[in-house]
Amino acid sequence: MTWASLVVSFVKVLVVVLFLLNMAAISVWLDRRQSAMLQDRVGPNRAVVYVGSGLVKMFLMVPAVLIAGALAVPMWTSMPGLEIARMTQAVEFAILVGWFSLLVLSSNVRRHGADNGFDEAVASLEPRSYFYGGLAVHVFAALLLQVASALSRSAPGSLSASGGVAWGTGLSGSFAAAVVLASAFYASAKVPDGKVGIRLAGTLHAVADAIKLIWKEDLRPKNADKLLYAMAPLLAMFPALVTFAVIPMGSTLCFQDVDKNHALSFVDLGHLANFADRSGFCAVGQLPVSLAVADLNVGLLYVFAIAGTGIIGAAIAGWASDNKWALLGGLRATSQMVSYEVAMGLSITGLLMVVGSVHMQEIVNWQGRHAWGIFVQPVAFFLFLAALVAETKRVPFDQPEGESEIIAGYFLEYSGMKFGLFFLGEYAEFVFSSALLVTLFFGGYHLPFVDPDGLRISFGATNLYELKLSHLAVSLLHIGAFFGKTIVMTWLQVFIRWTLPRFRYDQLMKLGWTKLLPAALINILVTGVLVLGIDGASPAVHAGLQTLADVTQALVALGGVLAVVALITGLLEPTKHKRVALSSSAGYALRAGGVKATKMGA
Amino acid sequence: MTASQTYVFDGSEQGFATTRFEDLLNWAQKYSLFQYPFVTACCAMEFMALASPRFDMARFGAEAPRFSPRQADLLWVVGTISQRQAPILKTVYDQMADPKYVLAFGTCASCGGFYDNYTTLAGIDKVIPVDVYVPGCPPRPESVIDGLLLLQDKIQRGDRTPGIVKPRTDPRVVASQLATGHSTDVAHAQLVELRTSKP
Amino acid sequence: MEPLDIELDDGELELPNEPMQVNMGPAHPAMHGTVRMVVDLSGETITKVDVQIGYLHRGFEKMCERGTWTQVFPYVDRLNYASPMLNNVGFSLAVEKMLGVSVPERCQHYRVVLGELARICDHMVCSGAMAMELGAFTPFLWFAKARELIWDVFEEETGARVTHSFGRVGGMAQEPTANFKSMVRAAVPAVLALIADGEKLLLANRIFLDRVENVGVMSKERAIALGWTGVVLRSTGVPYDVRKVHPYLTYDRYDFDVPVGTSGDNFDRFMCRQEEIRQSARIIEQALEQMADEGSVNIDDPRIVLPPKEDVYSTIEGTIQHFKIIMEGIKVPAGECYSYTEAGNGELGFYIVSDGSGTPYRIRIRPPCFATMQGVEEMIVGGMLPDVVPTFGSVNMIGGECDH
Amino acid sequence: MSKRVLQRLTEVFGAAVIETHSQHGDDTAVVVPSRWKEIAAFLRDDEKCAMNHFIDLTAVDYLNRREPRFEVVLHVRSIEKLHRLRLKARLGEPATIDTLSGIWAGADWFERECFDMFGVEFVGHPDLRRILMYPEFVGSPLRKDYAAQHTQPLVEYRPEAVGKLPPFDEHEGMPFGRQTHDRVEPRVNALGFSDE
Repeated sequence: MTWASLVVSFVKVLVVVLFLLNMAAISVWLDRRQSAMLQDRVGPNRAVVYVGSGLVKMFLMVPAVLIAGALAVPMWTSMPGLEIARMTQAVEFAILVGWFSLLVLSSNVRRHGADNGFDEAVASLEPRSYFYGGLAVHVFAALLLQVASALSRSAPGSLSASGGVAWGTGLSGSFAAAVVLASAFYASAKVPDGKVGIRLAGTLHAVADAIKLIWKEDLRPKNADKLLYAMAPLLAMFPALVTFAVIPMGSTLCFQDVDKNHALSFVDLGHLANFADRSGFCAVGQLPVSLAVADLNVGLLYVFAIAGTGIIGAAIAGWASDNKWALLGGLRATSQMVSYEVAMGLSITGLLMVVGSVHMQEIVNWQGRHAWGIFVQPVAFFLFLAALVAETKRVPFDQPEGESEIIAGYFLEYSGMKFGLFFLGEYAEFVFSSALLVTLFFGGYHLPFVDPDGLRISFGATNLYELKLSHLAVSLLHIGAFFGKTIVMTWLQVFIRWTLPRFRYDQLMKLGWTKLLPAALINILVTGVLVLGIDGASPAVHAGLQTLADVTQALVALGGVLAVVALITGLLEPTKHKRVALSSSAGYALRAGGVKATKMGA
Repeated sequence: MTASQTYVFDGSEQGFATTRFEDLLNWAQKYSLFQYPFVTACCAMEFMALASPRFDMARFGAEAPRFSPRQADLLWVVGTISQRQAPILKTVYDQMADPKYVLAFGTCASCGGFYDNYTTLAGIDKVIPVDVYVPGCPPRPESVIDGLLLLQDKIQRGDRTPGIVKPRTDPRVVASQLATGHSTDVAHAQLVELRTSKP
Repeated sequence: MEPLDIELDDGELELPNEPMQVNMGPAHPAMHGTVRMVVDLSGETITKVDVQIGYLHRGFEKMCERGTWTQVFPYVDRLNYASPMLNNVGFSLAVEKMLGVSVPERCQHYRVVLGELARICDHMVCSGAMAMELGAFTPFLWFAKARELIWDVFEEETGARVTHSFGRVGGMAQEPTANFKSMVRAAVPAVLALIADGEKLLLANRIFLDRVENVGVMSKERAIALGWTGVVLRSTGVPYDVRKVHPYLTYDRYDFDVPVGTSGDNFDRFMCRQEEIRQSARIIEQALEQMADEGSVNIDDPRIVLPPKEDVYSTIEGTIQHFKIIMEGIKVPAGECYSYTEAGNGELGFYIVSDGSGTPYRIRIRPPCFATMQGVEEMIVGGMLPDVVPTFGSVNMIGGECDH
Repeated sequence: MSKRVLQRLTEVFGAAVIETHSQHGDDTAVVVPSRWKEIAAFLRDDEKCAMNHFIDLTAVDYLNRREPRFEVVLHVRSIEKLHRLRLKARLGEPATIDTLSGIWAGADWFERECFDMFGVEFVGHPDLRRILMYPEFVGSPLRKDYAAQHTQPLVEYRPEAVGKLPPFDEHEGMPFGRQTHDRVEPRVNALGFSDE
């Protein structure tokens, strides 16, 4: 254990905790405002912090300068073996930055009005046109670069010798940097002088919640058990934070052993491998750094072991509060979580049989090589999802705290930050459960066709397209993919919460023991038979299965791209408000130009 | 303690750090008002409207309901409180953790309204202190939002004296009435002017 | 679930086996703030319950004896505050029955339309609140949104969103506004569309169906003996709707159906409400069709109806007439009568005793909820604690009405 | 409404039916209190009456206007035959009458309410408690001799809450709602004339 690896571990812990807490805060906000977000709204969020315009400008400029530096400078260095690929990346990235900046500017100007001629010129085109135009340029550039790479393959060295590639890479990087800088500068120029109100779409309310809860009076019922009453919130918070440790947030980073001491040192940290091996393992002599806080080979078992202790917090809280409703809540929590723990463990067994490991990194890698867990084990996914929602005590399984039945359940008597810990712990658990779902069933940090050494669109043995990517680029993509998927899963769970009614207590138990459990067992049986059959089958079957797996990857990729396109075009849809002013007050407000446009139609 | 006093540095018993800290605390409190809806009567209909999309209480940070008084900051007393209900209201209030605020929603909660008889409590201020009174039977959501803003303002200033939502008249309406020259309207406008101006 | 009985020898450690008694309400989120249930639990099963009402007793009947007949209207508004217009119409009809007058046909249609709009609101609030208490939040928000559309119409017509006090003896407080018909015709389809959306979320949902089906069952005979009326009675299979059986206003001229349930459980009550909303929309359509665009909505009787404002200011007769009605009240002949209409929750009856003066001697309201609430005890004993929520939600207990 | 029920009642019970009338189309029979329960049971069970649907039970206080003072009023209807009947019994003080809760289950709460509001005692009622008012309440609020504003608070009022509170100016709020009335005041109308 060197100092460098200690520092790396510390950074990882920090990232995990910050991510959990931030996401917890954001999902509190999501949860509280999902209803409102799906509906039409009037007026801005009230929570506001006034900041001097100088500070705002600094916040805009400093990251922009850093990003620009990180984009521009390394692009001028050469990386042997990657020239064409790097140029492709750089060009495509520059195009992305270009159209995206124009799009944001255009939609912003269209909403808030133009300040100058440049604004008007940009806003004369619809935001969607920039999007479609950008896509077209992407494809065009890709084709062009494909031709270039074909040329360079036919006459090796001609392009690199002329310096064209190096210039192309560097210039594209510089262009992207320049656009980022210019955008930041333009934005900061638009910041009005004096105090600027920062609202951050209402997320400040979550911040206010936290600050308020810390300084709120802490009450303890007279007959409560002093020790247990105080311990319970910590016990409830603990598992959610700790279990995240084994979730890999990205592929293993490979550092070059510069000083040849076979241990990670600070010098080595500056030298990330240029590109990684296709297998995902670091080459001999390189130093691997796993992107999980603790890369345990019993990963999943650890998760189950620790997550099981979450029951204790709820049960103790319910018992120690000296309140009948709390006791009911504690009892419900205990029985529910114990029951669903079984179904949860069994539902995942099928996947483990297929993958053949409980090591999280291995599970993710297997999905990357073959197909995502949801395609391999669809039944297990739904069983696991149900069990997981039950474990995190959320709607439709929120009996332990069902508001209309037992008021607030096991944490009924808690106030102040103790209640805050339950609150936060629940949301942290919620984020963790999303991360676990992503890891087990949605390929973890993997993106379809992104191998550790680059982009490769292939079906079975036929390669359609190949593009080498640097190790850093792949790693960034992976980390981004992991967090992105986790956020999407969190959002989906919030949707579930707002849509479904809750079960009755006995129905819940029946579901757990008579539906989920047998289904999980049958799933194990069927999986076992299939795994045995496939293991003994001919290579042709294996090749066929691999192709099938690649088809699922293609489907995912296609679906993902379509979803992103639909999302962006949906967001950029010009708002059309059909308004029927029925009442005189609405009509009056309309004439006075009073209310902000709402879709509500009245 | 008012806003103007809080920035005095020399000779003040409040240091700069405490003042800023209290500002921060007040800021957090006013934008995170977990509500305990003590909903009994007709005003519940408007309370629903207030919480639902058109009037959207969420953007004030005051929408999260906590049905355990321990976890709530703002007690909404919505509707008539009968003598039979009064002890329960008082218990709920006593169970709340500090800092706690009370908003009397509607005339019945504020002063009993036209239910002036053997069974009703003539205003919840007879049993618990009230921070903001919102008159109306039931009040329109807009005036409740006014009350909420008033409460937030008072929290920021650290002012715990009771406040009341004054009737509002749209200045444009008053201007048009003045232009048409109805004398009663002018008198009304003057009255409004009197009531809304600060002493 | 049966209580846990363990055979124990003397001196062994014994678990306490008395039932746990918990106190639901009145400050319980599912109890609408006005009902207290003292519940004995064995596990989660309810073995005994004592339903206590009266937390919103506001002395309606006593207050009515203090003013003129017209001054009763604001109090009537606040009985069933989910549908104040129906109460207004009901009380107007009661006093008119005593006076032996009937309002012009235009007013009758007008009352029907406003009343049916109020009924839609009432049913939406009930269904939405029931779904919300079960945890499904979105339908509630959609229903609340739909309700706003109707309230806009009410606001335009009456000037108030909730408590209109719009009914008058012998007519209504105001003429319909010029674009009354077009407003209603614009609002109702939008409301129905929103309701269909909300229903889709619930009725295609196994969890919701499991929670409401065969829960809170009430038999036909028992419901009749308990004096149930309205949706709760119809859900048990008795097609008793005052609008059909004893038509008042112009209900005999409309073509509409009375939805009835089969088993009297929560699901039937929910479905009856939803179906009645559609029937109300049908009635509104026909009433708008038949309603004349011109004509007075008030009867032509100076002893009952206030004179127009111009007359009050310009003629001595008008002034005196206005003064008499305002100061002394409408003189209702001595006697007694019982008038009943179909309100949001069932038969809303007013038993009126007049001594011939301008002030009611006694006004007795027969609140439909009050009778319904008696049956709640039977419906929830033997069920589980969570079943209290949909059962209580589906009977649509409105405190102002139930507690007088 | 059906007059046949009235006819049948008078046929069967004769002198027990003191008077009948059909004001405003409502058929009413006043019966002697001692046979109240018997007549009610007959109404429910007789095939020609079949009044199985309980509607309403209440009382009216005719203080200083009529003797005996109370009138208990019952409304019932028939689900099958669609007719209604109002049954009344006159009671002096102390007002006691047989319970009908064994005949129509619905009468249970209505009788409790009547007991609560008028102090009419229903003999044989299984659970005769106050229903709308709290057990600590003394008196019967709907009797004409109970002052409307006479409150009986359960909790002590805050010491500072006597008069008007700070946000209300002299002319604001509802002054009448902010007083506790210890004595009965004659109602004075807007012109200053007393009602009595």
